[in-house]
Amino acid sequence: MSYPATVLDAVTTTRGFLLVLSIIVPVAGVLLAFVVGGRHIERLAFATILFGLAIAAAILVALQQSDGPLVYLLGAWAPPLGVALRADGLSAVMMMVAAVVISAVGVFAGADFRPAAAESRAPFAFWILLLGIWAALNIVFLGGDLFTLYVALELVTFAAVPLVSLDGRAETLQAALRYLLFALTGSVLYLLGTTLFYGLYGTLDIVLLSHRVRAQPATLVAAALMTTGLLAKTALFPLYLWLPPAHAGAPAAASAILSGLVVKGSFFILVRLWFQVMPGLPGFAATQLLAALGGAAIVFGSVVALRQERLKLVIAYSTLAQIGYLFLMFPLALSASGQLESGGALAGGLLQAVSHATAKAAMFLAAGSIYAVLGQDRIAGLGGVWRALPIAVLAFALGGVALMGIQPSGAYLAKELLLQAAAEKGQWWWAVVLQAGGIFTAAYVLLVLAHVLAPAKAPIASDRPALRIQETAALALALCSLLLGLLPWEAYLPIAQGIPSYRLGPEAVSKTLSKVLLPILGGTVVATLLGRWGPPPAHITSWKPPLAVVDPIRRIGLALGDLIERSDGFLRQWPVAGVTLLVLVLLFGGCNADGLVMRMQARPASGRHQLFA
Amino acid sequence: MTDTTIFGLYAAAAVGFGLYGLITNPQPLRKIVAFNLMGSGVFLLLGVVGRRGAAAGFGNDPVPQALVITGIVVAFSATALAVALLLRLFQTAGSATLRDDAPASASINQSGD
Amino acid sequence: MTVATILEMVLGAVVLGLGAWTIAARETFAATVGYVAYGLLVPLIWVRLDAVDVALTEAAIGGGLGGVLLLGAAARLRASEPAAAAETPGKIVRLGAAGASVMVAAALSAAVLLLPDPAPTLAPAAIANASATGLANPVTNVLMAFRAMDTMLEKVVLLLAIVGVWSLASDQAWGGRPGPRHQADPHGVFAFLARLLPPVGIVVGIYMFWTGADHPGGAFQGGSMLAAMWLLVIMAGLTDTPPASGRWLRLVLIAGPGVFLAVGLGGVCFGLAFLAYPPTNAKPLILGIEVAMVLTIAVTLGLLVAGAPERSPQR
Amino acid sequence: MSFALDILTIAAVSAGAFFFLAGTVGLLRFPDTLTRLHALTKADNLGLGLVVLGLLPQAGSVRHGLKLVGIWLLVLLAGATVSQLIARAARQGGPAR
Repeated sequence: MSYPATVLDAVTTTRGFLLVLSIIVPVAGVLLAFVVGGRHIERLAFATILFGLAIAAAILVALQQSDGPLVYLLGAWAPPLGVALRADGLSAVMMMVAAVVISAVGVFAGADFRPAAAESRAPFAFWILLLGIWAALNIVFLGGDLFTLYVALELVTFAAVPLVSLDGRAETLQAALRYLLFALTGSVLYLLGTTLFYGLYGTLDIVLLSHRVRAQPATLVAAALMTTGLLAKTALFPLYLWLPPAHAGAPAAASAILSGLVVKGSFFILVRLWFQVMPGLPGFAATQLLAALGGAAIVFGSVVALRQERLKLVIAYSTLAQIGYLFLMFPLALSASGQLESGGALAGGLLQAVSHATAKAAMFLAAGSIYAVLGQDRIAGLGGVWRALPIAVLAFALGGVALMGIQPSGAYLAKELLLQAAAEKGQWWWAVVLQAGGIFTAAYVLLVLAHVLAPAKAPIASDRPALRIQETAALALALCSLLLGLLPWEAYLPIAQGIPSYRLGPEAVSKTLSKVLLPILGGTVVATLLGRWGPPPAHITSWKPPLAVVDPIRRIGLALGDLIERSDGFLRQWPVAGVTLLVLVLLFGGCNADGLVMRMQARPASGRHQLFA
Repeated sequence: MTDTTIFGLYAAAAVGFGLYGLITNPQPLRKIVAFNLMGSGVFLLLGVVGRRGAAAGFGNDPVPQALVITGIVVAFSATALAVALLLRLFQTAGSATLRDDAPASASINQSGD
Repeated sequence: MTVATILEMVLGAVVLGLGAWTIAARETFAATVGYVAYGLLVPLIWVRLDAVDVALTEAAIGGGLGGVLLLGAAARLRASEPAAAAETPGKIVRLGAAGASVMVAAALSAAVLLLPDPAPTLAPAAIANASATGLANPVTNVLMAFRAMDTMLEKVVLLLAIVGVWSLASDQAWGGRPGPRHQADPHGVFAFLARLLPPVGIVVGIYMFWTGADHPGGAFQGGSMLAAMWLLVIMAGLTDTPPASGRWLRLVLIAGPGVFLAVGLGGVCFGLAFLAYPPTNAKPLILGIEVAMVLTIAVTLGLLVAGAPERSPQR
Repeated sequence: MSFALDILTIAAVSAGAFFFLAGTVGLLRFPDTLTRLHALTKADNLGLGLVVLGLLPQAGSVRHGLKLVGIWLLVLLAGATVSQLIARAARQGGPAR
């Protein structure tokens, strides 16, 4: 009954139905929640979350037992006519992370969005949109067809935008509108590229495309359009105008989802595009450009984060920096002819995404707990808060430590893998950026912690007591991120050599110590130089001599910070961001064209195999 | 140059107009109109791709046609959501602009909850 | 160069001119009027491209309902115009934007000119498998069978758009009636039209849906026709939008995706696959889904145009 | 017979096209809303009516012919109503176009 298959994997594998379940369970949850509404919506959402968590775990198990990706042909129609769902190691890992983060956020939000006797607006919208985002993300991770991925991307956006403006204040409405319009621009560019791919190759199926795509000028245009569109949705520097106000203005639970998961959706499609749809296409210049934007994002995001006065904005700008970190893997993983060369770098990039998802969600949830108790989140006013909310502060700190890349966190493992790849390829400059990223992260985490651990200026006048369950949800996520490095990733990610081991010994201890000390010491220095500090307490006279030494350097640092903050304001203007977007389209087209000429002479062998175990 | 290609060039031009309007028009509703123009350009391009693939007695490959129909509905949903956001923003703030002059830290600090 | 080619060039030029006008016009209201005209002419291009299904959809949703939505918003936003006009970016930015847009459009044009000849196509594959559904309209086959997942997800998109729009209500108005209450002279000419046209429009809408199995048409086209009739009656003040809290309304809004999901799972139960139809019953099953979808689409589109709940259900 | 019908078609459609042209020129050139409406209705009613009349002999079947007439009637109805509404809005000092 089905169209004659042209690819080997065009059959539904056993347990492929799990993939369908992972999508239709949250979809069914959305539909039911919409009808039931009222008081039961929260319980319904919890049931769906439990079910979904189990499915994600089952997929992880099933994938380990199968000797290739899980495949499901929808309606038994094989591509190119039909649409396939595929789960490889990358998708399974991302799905599990999404399930974990959504579960934790669900627990956290259970307290904030508990419907009263009658149905009320915010809980109704929140729970439905949460399940909607989940369904959409699962499609993003599993979809094997570029157009299905487009619909999934739009679903993510439509579910994410109303979450931003859930509290209905004018600022958040504006942030949501900016986000929606910019994301829509990105998706139109993506759809344009998809159109060209269909016109060129007569299919939108990722596996089929990976066999058919050739380095042609029209393909380059398509790739440039799609890449830039996805970057706009991922908010890579300099296309981030919508991110800080949206992520910082949303309710804490929503911020955690937006920062932790939503931006990873478009990032994941970008990975699929560069590594699977068009292997052999991206040239050296294009990968360097992508990572250079990432490096700029790290510097920009971190410096601006250091200068924020509000905790949620620090975390939002930190997201900007961490998104940059995700893109450092491209030049390290891809060879000069655009083929996957270092699976370790790819694994490192994915691991970074996973660690950031958990750690950042934890930090936003912790900040939400603090905000709820204090009624504000000015950093200068956070003194003594650790007494009132010890668990939330611990969660924030652990999340920060995990992000810095300290053992045994996932970010540590990611950094090691990327450093290894950089050393192998001789691209030492990315190693510098990688280390600098850790130092910058340490800087803003330490800056916040220094304020949090300072003595209270005034007793905390609390509107409401801290909710232990909310703090615990944040802590659980932070611990997750911190312990990620201990998990057996080889089963799912293309890690060739064994993961750097954790055996104890004098040498290992000293090595570990140096790896811990570098970011922390560096971070302290950076935070001192670039951070915003109030005047030192007058009664501590011992501060004066060191201050006299530091002061001139600090002034330079502040001037630099001012400059970067001003350029931040410039880049966040709509017309500027729009022009930048188009310039990036042209740049990516140009960079790839550069590689095209090279490859015209030496066309790569047709070794376009399945990249992912 | 066939007549189908002519429509393809028109579609590319519509995308260009839409991009320009989306970037330079300060009024959000105009941006939404520009987005729709751009979207219609993309859909036309899909139609041209389908028309080029006319075969087996069809004047137009049915697969791109189906994609366009799905795309139109998605674009309409996007327009409706954007318009609703814009109207609500106007109602709440008394102005409808995307301009964000104030530093980010100042723009969100007066929170009500 | 044939007469047809010249006709197409002129048609394209007029459409493109209108498109440019929507960007260049000074007044927002004028620009939206231009967009409505654009939206009504684009379907002619679609007919020339031999895509009548799309032409119908584009006319109904793109030009018609989209136009109503934008015009209504433009009228309500008129007061915001001067403030926004003051924010027009400077000449350098506009020049930069123009240059970059032109270059991107040029790259796109080059890509269009470089598309391969003969073009790849799935039309033969679609024909070869049409017997599995028993429907003669290939586009409906793609939408309901080969790419059924996209269609189902797009119904979820519509539902999430409704949730998003409703989430913009004020807390007091939650569950209330969407949009402003329209007042019109009950004996006026508009009310007359709203009484005379809907019976015809409903018949046409159902016909468009029914004929979609074998001829151009289908659930989207028919559904948007029904939505237009409903909006006409609402705007003439003859009826009001239903309260958003209504159980029946909610059921109708999820009927389309719900039935789709149920039939899809039915395919699994019969040992086929998710979203597969048993060959003997494919046509009735697909029509069943489409009946639910027409209802859902009509109500969803109507409510999306109406906007967020604004008035408590009692009033 | 068919030759005579073709002549009728050509004549009627050309006349219809003329009214469309005149209506469009009027829409663009006339000074205020009411006169513009006056020009527009010529295109709607007469122009489209003549085009439909010209196409009737080519319709092939009675069903198609009825569809054509149906289109004309619907446009008449919509056009008349909308013109009324615009005219009223113009008189009450609404959007001057």
